[in-house]
Amino acid sequence: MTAHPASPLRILYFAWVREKMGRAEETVEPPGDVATVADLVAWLKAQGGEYGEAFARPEIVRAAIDQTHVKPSAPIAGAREIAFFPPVTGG
Amino acid sequence: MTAHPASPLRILYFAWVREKMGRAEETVEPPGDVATVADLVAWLKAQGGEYGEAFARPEIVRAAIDQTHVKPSAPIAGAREIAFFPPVTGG
Amino acid sequence: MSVAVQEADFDIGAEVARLTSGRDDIGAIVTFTGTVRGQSGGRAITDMTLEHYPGMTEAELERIEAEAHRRWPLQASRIIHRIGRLSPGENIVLVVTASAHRHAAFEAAAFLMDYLKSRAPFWKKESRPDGSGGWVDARDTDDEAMARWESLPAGTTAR
Amino acid sequence: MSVAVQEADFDIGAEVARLTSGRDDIGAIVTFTGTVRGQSGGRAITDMTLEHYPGMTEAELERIEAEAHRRWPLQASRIIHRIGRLSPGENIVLVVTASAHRHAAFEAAAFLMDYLKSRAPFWKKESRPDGSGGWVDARDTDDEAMARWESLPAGTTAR
Repeated sequence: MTAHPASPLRILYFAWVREKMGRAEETVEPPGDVATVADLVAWLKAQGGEYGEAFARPEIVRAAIDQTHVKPSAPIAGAREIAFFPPVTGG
Repeated sequence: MTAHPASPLRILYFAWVREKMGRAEETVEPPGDVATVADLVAWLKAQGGEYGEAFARPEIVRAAIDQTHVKPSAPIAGAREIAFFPPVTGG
Repeated sequence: MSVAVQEADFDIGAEVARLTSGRDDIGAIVTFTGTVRGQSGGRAITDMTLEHYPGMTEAELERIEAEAHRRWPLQASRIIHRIGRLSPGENIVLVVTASAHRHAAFEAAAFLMDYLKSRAPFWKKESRPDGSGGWVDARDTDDEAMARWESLPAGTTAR
Repeated sequence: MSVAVQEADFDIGAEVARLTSGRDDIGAIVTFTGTVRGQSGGRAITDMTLEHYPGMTEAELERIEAEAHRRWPLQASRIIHRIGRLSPGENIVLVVTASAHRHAAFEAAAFLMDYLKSRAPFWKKESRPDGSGGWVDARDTDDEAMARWESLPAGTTAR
């Protein structure tokens, strides 16, 4: 992982991820070694509390960077907003 | 063919068969040896005039007996109405 | 289930509302509306006239509607086919199918339209701007579309 | 082409009229309407609530609508998806596709619905009469329906 300076990151939560978090969005400042979506999820989960609840099973949480679906391996450098949500369930 | 007494038969015409005939329906009295739809078509065609026009190519005229599609070999005994029309062209 | 052959136009929204209002067992409603195009076979038409076989046409539509209900779990359906003279842009035919699930509604509507286009007792005459025109010949492609359904046992789907 | 994500209900007839009025190059219009059923998985529901991702959801709907236009010769289309709390019998989603030919209209509408049911960023919560309920799990069958289209090169059909 490339170490780069921590920068504020806007995170959005939807559906039960939002409910477990108790909020729809927030700004976090992950350390510089958090380089991918998977890194970010692991770092958030390690905060415990509501984070531990929302990310208890990271494999069922989906992510989007700047409104595009991404895989856990996607790098987060340059992201304006990252969203976490359950698998979509249509209309 | 079974010989049976001639009896009045109601005939309906649709689309270009109707236009060639110049009428939408009529009652005819075919001779007793006219037993099938094909017999009836041959007998009508032999009348010449508008019949010759309408049934010039019997293979492209379809028939229904009492509002059910039938093949040329269908017997006409007991029919209340026989209709002749082109292949259907939908809506 | 109901069918109508009529000169009058129809109202898609009103027909859907009539089938579905007050019901909560329907999850999927498909409508198909066929309209008169301004050209046919690459040549402009000024209008078309549809003729039917009163009595037989309605009976055939009821028969094929019942067949659709045998093949798919439909909660409701409606077929309206117009006759008489129709101008480009006007409605010709409406099929509505309602089911608990979308694939049944889609497939039943496509099945009914394939039938209506190929086998229902309607005859179509077109008029052209130069005064020519005439009765439209049956199209093999429509008949092939219908034959596809007939090769399948009832209850299976064509997809 | 246009999409809307809104709390307000929609009017099927008005949406069709908006796409087709004054045009004579359309021959076939298909609408799909999805409605809330009074039960889900065999158990009664009192209402459901739909959540979306503002911005992303609209962009995804526009992307899939453009994909439908690439795959089929469509003259016009419309997607409306409601959000918020909806009761049994209420409308959820409307897809309208218009083409010169019926098979394109049918298939494009089915394609759009398979996408909307499996991939569009909407989340559904159901409430039951006993006060229970919760977020609905993703259904594999919907995802399989969508995967069927993805295995086909653009321009071919699934039928």
